[in-house]
Amino acid sequence: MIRDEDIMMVAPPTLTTSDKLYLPQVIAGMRTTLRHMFSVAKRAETTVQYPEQKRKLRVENYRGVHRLNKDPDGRVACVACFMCSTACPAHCIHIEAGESPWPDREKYPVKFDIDELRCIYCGMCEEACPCDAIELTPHYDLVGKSRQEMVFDKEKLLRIFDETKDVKPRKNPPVTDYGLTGGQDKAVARPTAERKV
Amino acid sequence: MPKITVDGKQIECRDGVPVLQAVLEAGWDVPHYCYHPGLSVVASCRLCLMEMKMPHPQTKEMDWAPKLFPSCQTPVKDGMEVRFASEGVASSQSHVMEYYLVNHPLDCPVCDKAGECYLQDYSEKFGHASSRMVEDKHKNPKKDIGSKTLLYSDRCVVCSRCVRFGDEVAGAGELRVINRGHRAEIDVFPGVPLENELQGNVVDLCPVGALLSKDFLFQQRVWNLRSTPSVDPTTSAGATIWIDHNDDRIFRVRPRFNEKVNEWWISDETRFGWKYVADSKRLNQPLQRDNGAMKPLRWEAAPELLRRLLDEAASADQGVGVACVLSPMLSCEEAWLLSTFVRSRAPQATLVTGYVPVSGPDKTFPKGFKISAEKAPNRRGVESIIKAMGGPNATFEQFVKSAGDGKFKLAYVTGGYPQVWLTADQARAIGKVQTLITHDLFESALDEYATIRLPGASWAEREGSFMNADGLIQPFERALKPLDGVKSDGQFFHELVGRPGLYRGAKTREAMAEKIPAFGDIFVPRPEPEHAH
Amino acid sequence: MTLVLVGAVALFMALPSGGAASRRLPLIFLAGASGALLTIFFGSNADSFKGAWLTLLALIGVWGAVRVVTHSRPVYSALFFILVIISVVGLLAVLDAEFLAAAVLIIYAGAILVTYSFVIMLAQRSEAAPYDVNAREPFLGVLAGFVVIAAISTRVFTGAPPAAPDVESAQLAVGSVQNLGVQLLTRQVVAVEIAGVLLLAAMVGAIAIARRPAPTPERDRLESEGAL
Amino acid sequence: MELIQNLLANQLFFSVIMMAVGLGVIAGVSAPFAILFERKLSGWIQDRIGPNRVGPWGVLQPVADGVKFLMKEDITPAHVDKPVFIMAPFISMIVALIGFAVIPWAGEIHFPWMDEGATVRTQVANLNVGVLYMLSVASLGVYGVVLGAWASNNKYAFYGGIRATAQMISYEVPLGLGVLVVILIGGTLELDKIVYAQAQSGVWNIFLHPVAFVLVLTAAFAETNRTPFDLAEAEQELVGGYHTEYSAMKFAAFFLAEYSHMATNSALVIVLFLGGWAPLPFLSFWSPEHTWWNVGWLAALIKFGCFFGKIAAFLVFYIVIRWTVPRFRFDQLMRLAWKGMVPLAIGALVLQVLMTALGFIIRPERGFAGNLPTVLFALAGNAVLIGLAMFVTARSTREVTGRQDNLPAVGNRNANAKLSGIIQ
Repeated sequence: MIRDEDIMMVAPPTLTTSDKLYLPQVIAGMRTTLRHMFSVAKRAETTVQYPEQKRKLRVENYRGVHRLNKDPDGRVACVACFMCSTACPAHCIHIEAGESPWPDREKYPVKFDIDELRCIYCGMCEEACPCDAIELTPHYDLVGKSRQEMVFDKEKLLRIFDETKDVKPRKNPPVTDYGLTGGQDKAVARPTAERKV
Repeated sequence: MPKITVDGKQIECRDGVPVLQAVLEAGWDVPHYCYHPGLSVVASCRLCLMEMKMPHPQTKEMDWAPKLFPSCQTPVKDGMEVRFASEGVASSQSHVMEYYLVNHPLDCPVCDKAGECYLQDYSEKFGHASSRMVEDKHKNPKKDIGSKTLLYSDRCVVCSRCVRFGDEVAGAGELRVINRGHRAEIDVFPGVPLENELQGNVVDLCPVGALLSKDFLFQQRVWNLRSTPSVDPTTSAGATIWIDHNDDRIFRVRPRFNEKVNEWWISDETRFGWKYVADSKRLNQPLQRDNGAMKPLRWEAAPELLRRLLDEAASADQGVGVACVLSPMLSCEEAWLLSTFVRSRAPQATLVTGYVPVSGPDKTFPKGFKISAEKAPNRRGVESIIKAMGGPNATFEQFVKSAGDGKFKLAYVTGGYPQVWLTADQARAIGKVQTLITHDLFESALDEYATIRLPGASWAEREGSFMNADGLIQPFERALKPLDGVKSDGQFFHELVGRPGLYRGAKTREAMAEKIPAFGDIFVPRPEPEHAH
Repeated sequence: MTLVLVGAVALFMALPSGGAASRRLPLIFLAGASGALLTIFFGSNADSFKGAWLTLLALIGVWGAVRVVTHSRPVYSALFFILVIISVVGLLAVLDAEFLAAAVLIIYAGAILVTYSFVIMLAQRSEAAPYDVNAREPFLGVLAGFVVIAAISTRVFTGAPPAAPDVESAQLAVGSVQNLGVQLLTRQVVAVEIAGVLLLAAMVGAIAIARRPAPTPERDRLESEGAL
Repeated sequence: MELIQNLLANQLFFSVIMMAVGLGVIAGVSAPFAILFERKLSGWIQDRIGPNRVGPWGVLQPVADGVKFLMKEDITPAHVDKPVFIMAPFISMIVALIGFAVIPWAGEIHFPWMDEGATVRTQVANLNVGVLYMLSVASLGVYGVVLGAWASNNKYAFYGGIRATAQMISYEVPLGLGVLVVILIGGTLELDKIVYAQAQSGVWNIFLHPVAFVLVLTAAFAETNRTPFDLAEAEQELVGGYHTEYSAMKFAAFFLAEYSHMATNSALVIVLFLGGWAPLPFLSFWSPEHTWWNVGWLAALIKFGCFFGKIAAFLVFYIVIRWTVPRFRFDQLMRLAWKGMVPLAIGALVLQVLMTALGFIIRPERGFAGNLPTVLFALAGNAVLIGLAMFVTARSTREVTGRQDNLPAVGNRNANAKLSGIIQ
């Protein structure tokens, strides 16, 4: 909702006579156009012969293929909170949660699929993730021979982490302290067990 | 009706309710954990505190008292004046919220309550953005307290709702608060797990994520669920429920407040009785007997075929040899449409009340909650329709007997029960009917004899209304798309009758009410106040 | 005469009306009649090459004209009108009246009909409206049109041939454009001037009508206060 | 051999050959290569390299494009008006191509085996109303666009069609007036006579009427639907305008039509203002005599080369303009035509009428020097015209912005009161 006080009416620039006659400005514009047309050096500088050469990317914030990060023990860092699939505007993340096999956390993704063809690479999943488990990598040249192939499952996403962790290390330590300062303990007290009252 | 003034606004309230309830009903959002209208009041959570005007001890003039009072424990009195919109109340709320979060693990990402958690909601609305707690959090263990419920003690706010529910409503009292102060936690006695027929309700009652259902655990985040108002299909009590579903899958069933039937509760039978909807053994293909073998039949061709068969059977004798078994699993609308169809072609057809499963006696709990023994939702509805239609009718036993005697040339038998409902003998007797049309959810002993077998839809895939054992007609809505290959019963009967357009429960009910006025009077429970829980 | 009559009856039958069951047959009759008429007309008085062109173009033109009035979709009617224009232009070109041909093409096809089809397309997006499906006054319309055709063709076939061109204009016939210009500015100068004045008046009038300032709140206020 | 010679000597057959070769060259070769050229130049202008994958320097790119167009699925959407939908691109194409019929490519040719004094014209048809023919063909160009737009049954396409109609009708007026100026200079409607006059005197019409030249050039841009006048396709707001629903060969037909149209219109402007095939201005390149330069076939090749070179230069100009001038807004487009170009064109016309009346007439046989007073007078007249235009624009106090009159005053941060008044 735009607030009224945020609306500002901007005055159009006043036109000079040459502006009004239009043609002088066209000629001035053509000079720029022609200058670019004949500047061979600039052309070579701005263009990359793609398959032979590759562009240098800013790996920190380039938004390419996703990966699922692993924690220091090599386990998937995701806790299946569904925040990414909730935030995803393209509805391309499909998660099935389950009880985790590890003692230091409750929940983990049994299935984690991203449809890379449906994805719009907006990075919202990365923003939404509370434990920095999903990240976008600088990998951009992904191809596949079928649609099915482009639906990346958990294994493939973890593999991408292995492939890209040298280029882009897992940036942040886990925000939630699972396993570090002791969150939920997996051990469940049975009703029949002896317990100190 | 007493009138009270809240934040300078005068509201009318019901007699004898606490101020908190009156204010919630008037639309205010007052935070509360321990107060629940169906349970006794303990005033232990200290969140609903309010300011109240009372006579000054010295001057005897009405003035704001310096102390805060729990609004859940103060009954309304005509003319009283209270306020929530004051600095004192707000500061009290935010400090109490801070206390609640001192030991809370803040594991919302993995907590199933996230999204409908009142700890989240209240700290967002009434609490602080940050915590001043620097010490290590005190951590209570996670406990497996029963076959269906898990207790995450560290998330607990010790509101004792579950304890009071066990004592007062379920009458079992397995849960207790043990220890004191910040060590207080909920627990069960050693060797006595939480196992009663209403135990699922403690999960709904819990305002935070401490008590969780094992059945729903990790299945779905609650914000992805859509809730459809429905009516319990497992018993004749007619408890009103919400069906929580997503992507045409039911994930859980919750009670829907109903002042006349089930109040805030449902039994576990209702709560977990939906599983058959997702059963892989459900029928999903109409079949027609062709030279002894069953061949697929197209839904589009079915109405014409049925009409022809019915006309053939009824041509000679006005349809004396035709019977139609109206299952108590059908909604009133569906039963009416089907009987209208049969009677329109065979005026002397016999209408039969379908088999009514009964198990044990009715059970009544301390505060009056009932589990009825009759395990079908709409026996009374079907019976009253048959009565209103007039003409020949029969009970299921009579029908089986006369069918065994070879009285019927054609019978339309509807089932729709989640469990096996026919004995082999009964099936053999019914099998004597020359043209047998069955309409059921699962395979049954009748399949062997059926001429046409139609797959039915479960109640979550249909819409209509059920008349409960007390004669209350309660509508329910469609939650899911029918299984692939299945047509919802109402839609099919709608097409049989030859009505135009799509089947809609409400529309059909209107048409039915013109013929049978009793069905014009439906009951829809009043909604709970927006901010109550 | 007979041919004209046959044509008239056929056109009447071909006009779209409520229960137009078969419109094929009348169209064939119509084509036959007009074809015969035109063959007689052009076949008699020109060398064969030109005559063939004239006949062909005229046939296309007549067919297009019939479809203009018989087609039930206005956009197609407009398209057939364009076809008529183009075939008329072809006729003119074959008859060495190039200037006239070009002018007709520019003015009719290039400007007027574009606007026509534009308006039709804009006004009517859906299927044919009832007033397009049925001819309004089929009988009267056909009668009027064919009386004129009959009169013209009778005159052409039986009347005296036009007077031989006088010497003055024969001298001027060096190029059709020049000839036309001289004719316009000498013999027809009054007509040209009147037409010019009329068009100017029409244009001024159109501008006067179109120039109504856009409503603004400010203007509305002033108007309501009677200040304007 | 004899037969070929005879065929070449006959004007009719020579025209047919011209037509076949011309069509083949223009539709089959020039237009695709113009597209390659455009892509390459566009790349350069944007500091890119352009197509370079197919063949050396990307020269086989048009072939690849052509194959792609042929192989693509030709979709005819279900909701379109089929006959018109299929017809429209080809109307566009035909109209763009038939304009070439009257272009005088290289004067006359006398083949050695011909009779003394006999020549063939390097022109498919020598109409004595050649200029009008070009105009009328140009006026038909709008049909392809409008019919395609209407038949597509798509709102974006339809908007494109609406815009195209209004635009083409509007810009025909200054085009016609500008052409009229040239007609008055030479007193003829025949294109080859206009070229001969310019070649003989060395006074290209651009030196007489630069203003009219600019106007005709601008109108030609508008007639071809090129930027800045490509409102009919405007991909940003209209997706693709009139060809939104077209694919494969039908789209290619529209595409080729656009490029053929560009070539036709450049040819027209060159004939009218830039001396046609004449290699250089100021010098006399033609006389009625029968010399090798005037009628020889080798000279004809050179002349043809000159003409084609000029067309190529024009195409470059088209491309440069495309990346220089942004697309007009519709009201600007209309204002430019009716308030800018039409008055200026009338001014140029009046100037030429004055010149004719005062006896400042070009006499081609006198050469450039002999016609200098006329040229100077015309240039002075044009200067006066430009001065007048500048005076008028400088004097006009009203801002030419197209800002809606009913918006609140500028610089007003609290425009809410007034805005809400408008919204109501």
